[in-house]
Amino acid sequence: MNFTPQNRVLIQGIAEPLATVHALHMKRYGTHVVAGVSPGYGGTKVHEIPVFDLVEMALSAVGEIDTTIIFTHPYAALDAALEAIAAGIRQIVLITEGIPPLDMVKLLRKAEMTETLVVGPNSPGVIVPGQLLLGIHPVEFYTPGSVGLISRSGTLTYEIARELTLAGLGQSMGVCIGGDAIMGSSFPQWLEIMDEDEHTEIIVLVGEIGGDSEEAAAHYIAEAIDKPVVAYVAGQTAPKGRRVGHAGAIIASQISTLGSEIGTAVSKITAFERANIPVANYPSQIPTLVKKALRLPTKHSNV
Amino acid sequence: MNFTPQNRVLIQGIAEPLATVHALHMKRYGTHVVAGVSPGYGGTKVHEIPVFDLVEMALSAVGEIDTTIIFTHPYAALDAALEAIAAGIRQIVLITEGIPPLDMVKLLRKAEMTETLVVGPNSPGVIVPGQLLLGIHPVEFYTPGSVGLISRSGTLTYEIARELTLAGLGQSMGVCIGGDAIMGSSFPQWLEIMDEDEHTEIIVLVGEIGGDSEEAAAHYIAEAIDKPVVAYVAGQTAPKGRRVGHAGAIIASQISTLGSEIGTAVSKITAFERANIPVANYPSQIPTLVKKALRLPTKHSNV
Amino acid sequence: MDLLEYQAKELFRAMGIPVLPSQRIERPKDLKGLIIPYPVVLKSQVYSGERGRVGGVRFVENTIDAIAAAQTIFNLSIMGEYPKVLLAEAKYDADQEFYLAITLNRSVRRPVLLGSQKGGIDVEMAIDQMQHVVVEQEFSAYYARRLALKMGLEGKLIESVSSVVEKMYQLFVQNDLDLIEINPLGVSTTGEVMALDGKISVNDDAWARHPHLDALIAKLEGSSPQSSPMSIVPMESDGQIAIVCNGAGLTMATMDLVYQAGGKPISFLNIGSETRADFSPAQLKHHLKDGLDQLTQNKQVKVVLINLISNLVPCDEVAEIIASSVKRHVPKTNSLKRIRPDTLIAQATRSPAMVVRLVGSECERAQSRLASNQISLLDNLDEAVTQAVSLAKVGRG
Amino acid sequence: MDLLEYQAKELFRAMGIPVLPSQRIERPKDLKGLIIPYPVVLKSQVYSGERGRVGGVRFVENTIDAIAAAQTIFNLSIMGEYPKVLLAEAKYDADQEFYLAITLNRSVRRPVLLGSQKGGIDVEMAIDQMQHVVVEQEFSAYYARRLALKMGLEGKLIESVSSVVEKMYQLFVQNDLDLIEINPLGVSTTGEVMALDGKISVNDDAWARHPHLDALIAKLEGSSPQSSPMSIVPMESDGQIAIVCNGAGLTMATMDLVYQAGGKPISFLNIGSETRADFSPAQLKHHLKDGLDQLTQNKQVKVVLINLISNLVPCDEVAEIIASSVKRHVPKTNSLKRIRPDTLIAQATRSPAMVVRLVGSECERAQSRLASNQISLLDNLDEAVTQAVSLAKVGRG
Repeated sequence: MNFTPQNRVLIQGIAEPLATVHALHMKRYGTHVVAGVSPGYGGTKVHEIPVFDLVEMALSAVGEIDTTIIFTHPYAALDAALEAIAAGIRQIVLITEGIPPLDMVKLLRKAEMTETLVVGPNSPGVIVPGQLLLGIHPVEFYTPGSVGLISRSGTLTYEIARELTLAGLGQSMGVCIGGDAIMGSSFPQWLEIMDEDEHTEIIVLVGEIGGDSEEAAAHYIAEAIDKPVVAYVAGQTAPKGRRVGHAGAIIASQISTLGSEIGTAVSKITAFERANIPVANYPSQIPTLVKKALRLPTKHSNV
Repeated sequence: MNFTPQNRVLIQGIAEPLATVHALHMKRYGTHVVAGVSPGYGGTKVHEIPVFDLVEMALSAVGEIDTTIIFTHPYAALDAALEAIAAGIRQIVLITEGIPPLDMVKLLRKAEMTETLVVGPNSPGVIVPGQLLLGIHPVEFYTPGSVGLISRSGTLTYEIARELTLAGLGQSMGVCIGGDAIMGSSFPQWLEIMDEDEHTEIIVLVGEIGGDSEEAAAHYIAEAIDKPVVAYVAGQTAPKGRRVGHAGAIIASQISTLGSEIGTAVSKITAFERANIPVANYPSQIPTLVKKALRLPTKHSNV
Repeated sequence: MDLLEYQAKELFRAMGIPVLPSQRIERPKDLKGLIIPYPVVLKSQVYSGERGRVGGVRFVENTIDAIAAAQTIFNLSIMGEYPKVLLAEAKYDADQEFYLAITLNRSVRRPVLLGSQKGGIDVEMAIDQMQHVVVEQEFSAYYARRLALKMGLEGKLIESVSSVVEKMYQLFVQNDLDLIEINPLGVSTTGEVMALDGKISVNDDAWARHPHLDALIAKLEGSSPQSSPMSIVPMESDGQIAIVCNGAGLTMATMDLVYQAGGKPISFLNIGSETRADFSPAQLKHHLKDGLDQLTQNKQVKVVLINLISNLVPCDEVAEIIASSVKRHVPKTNSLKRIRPDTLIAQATRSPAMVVRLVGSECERAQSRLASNQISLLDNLDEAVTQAVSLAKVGRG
Repeated sequence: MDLLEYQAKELFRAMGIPVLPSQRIERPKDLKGLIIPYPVVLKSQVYSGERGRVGGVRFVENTIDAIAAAQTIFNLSIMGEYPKVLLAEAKYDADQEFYLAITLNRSVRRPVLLGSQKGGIDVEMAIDQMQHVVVEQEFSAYYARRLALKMGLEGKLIESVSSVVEKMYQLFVQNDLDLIEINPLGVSTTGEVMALDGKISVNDDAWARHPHLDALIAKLEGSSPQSSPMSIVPMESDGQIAIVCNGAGLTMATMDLVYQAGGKPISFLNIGSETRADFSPAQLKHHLKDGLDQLTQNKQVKVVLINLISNLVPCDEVAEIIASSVKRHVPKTNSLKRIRPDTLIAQATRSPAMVVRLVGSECERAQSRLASNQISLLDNLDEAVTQAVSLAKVGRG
């Protein structure tokens, strides 16, 4: 895995309006966006970034590529990702929301076999504040520092990054694993990355209802993570069985006849508490808990 | 690869009448047939061989398995082979004829990834005379010796083994790679195996019309094989565009508008001759050419 | 999106999963033209389960009884839903009833096959004995046989049940299903199997790439209880605060905060995140405008709490939309005509209060734009929530 | 098994590959009910190619001309084949004509995508510029785009052509095709694409698992030039020796030997190898019996050369079948009635001579069984061939 400013980045679907805007944002942040791919647009340029018809053509023209950021239509995302893997790219960020889950299953079988990291789908990607933007995080909420931030949700990640920044707590890295039901990278994967990252002193894990990622993360933290972790779970009061927006953030057993309490906020918070991980009740409490865990002076003791 | 008498063998589709007969033949030849699989027949026995419903159940009951011989219906063969691969078996002999070619493509993608040897389809398998029978070769035509025999056709292999045996030339190994259009193992693979096999002194390669396996083999022999090779090509007078029996033995460009001379006997014989490989005109000439290549006294000089 | 039983069975039949002869009944008199011989089972075609327990399934022996039963079922609400159609099906004598299903397991990120020998209505038994097979690599029939064996089946039932599971899997992948369930799978004394009831749920995100499914449900268009991702979702019927956010996580965090501060949300609207491929600033603005128009017309809404973290759309443009919406809905004489009389009596004609929390670019301009409409802009979420809750309490009087 | 153009186009249409409006014409007067507006193209529906060059494709402007042209085409034999049906299709003005195909490459053991910008009748040009893309791993759309780019396409044509290739690939795998070809793919000046002619060949071994294809060809049942694998295959019309073997390689080696010895095979019969899943000794014997019955009734056959290497069936049982066959076909007075009069005049009524080479178990018993019918059994193949050829020469007098 490579999250240094040397990361050479491709943007697939660069001719999509959204991708074109974010290509510029990434470039301005200093990310090495070396090429774009959009079939039919080969030979054109987007913000001075050369565009190719195929990933393999981009590779042979610009040389090695570490990461691709995929902005295509959700039904074209599987193909784009497989094309990138076939061309030898081993870091993929899927911005696109609404990729059919069975496409993700196909992609993940391939990704696991080729040891490819897939971030997303339905994710703003990864940011290393001050160094690298692999996605669409709004950079103004982030500042360099030592808090690693892992989340499932886009705007909520920005909210918490902003709270941290306002509290004087910069971030070593911010990643959103995505809001869909079937995700590429998992909480444990990122916990491990940040546990090994020398710039990270503490990890903030932002969960939400649905699935059992938080329960798995709590278990993994207790077993394998040395650095302190602070957790938060959104959706304690979300109506059951209704989709709030994320395909993944829904409490409802998929099998009509199999009731189950996995997926509720209570189950997740209990799992964190059992693993002795402090859980914030609301976003603005996170900086306080982070400072407490790092034995920094908190607002209250400051006043 | 393991072609020793220690080979532990599974028979898939053992409840099929044909498989039941050959299971007994293999056992009588000394092959360690340790289990059979036929869904619905779990718990029964076939010639004292325990039968299971699933490959994984056979494995957990009898321990390690080196080779599976598949006798199922052609439409069930892909699944049987994938089941064997998933269970960790890395040598597969497909006796079954008429497996749809696209099933073979799927199987071979998986086999290549897992480094699994697939012999066949439409093949009588492998025989190591006096030691091991992995398939349905009639053992009475074979005798131990130093000629390695590679072919695409069942009964023609027996014919030539018989000619060799009658001429006093025993065989180190006999294999038929199969008569269908899409085959698992190839001539070059077996040429390499026999080139490395210490019991083999000379290789007899029996080709036939259709495809370009013989051309590829001729090229490979010239490049990589140290032991002497004698070739024969059946079908010099076969009517064009008609199927003689083997799906693979047909001279007809599959694309109507792309005429091509690849696949004819002339093309194949020319390829062998260019590689300085002696080519027999008819089966009974093979022992003569083998003796000549080994500088053994031939029948003529004997008389 | 769920399919009704008879729609699921049409897919079963086309795939070769054995189903009984059946006929769709749109009105009781259709039963006069019944081709299936009696006895027949009449089943209410509703989305909710539990219909068996509440009288939505009836056995009938002749046309007179059938018509009477059909009338009863058409008039029977099941979890608030009346059937538009019944299914008349031949009766089947099952010796055993199995449970079979395929769904996606999020944790292992793979489809999983589920099966139990104890199917039918006694779900607790099914769960206790439920067997799971994860489809780790590409599916092949041996996964289905593995399930049949884990279920404890023997002999010919291994093949007959696994062959049904194979076909269920084909339907599952060909149609991008979230769930396919056969419960019960009837097993006769001779070992013949029959899908007696079926449930299919199609993945919402994949629906658009399966046009043949549109044809399948066309006759009952609009009858599925599916909500568009961009619609207002009701919460508490006696709530006062409508929440407008962008992004699911932020929406949930905001509603949690409202409850924590003692407020009660009446509904929420997630105007969507910026990860949609068809996202555009224009679209986001359009969703916001539409949502505000709807919310301000609902006179039960006391406070609209807007919490947006804008990335691509500058805050002043968002503020402009909010300001125009407020302006449009300041009650005018002629606008009263559009309000229903009872609402008019029960509620004052005032618009809901607006609490706006916006962060992103051009916040100062946004602030001044809103100030001209007497709306204050906050950048602190906790404060915005506190304000919204206290405004709702004030308005309650 | 090949499909006719109109059958291929039905599959194209169902898959969403653009095809022109068309109608099947079973007799010239069907053209009176033509719905497609003139001008129209009438195409002979035959299996062999080359129909365009020999007058099997005609443009017509009105009903009178159309009926006349249809009569001509129905009476036009193309490579010995008369059409049972014509296809009437709208006329299309193509600006360019591309070639697209998918087939299996035996050497790389993968499907391969083929394409050229020079399609249409000028096949030489297509071949010169043919581009190949091997589908190494599981197919995904990027393989199709790779082909489009290798073909030298640019801009929107990349997507429109690769989208056709994608759909061709789906048909290819869903129906187990040996070949799917669109030639030409018409491209209009506006970049719109249209499959103007199509060819589909279904793999013989896989045919049985695609029952919907049976329905597609049902109307023209029996019209495809496919031979069952177990049937007698004609070789030289003036040959004298019929060859009966088991296994393809042995059959080919035997016919080579016959030619080398100066003989001329009239036909061959491969009674099948023992690798067929449905193989049984009983079936092998049945094939042998049937084959011998047919061959001995053909009075052009002078010699039947039987060369069998038997594995599971003991030689004495094979000998028994041969002996009974010979016995049955020794000419009897009443059997003459079944012989056509012309054959009766041209040929003597004697049965063909039998040369039997058998190896396997129980050879001695076989020898004695045959000896009682004055047939000698050989175990040396070369000798058997020599004997068959000399018997054929004797018989020629």
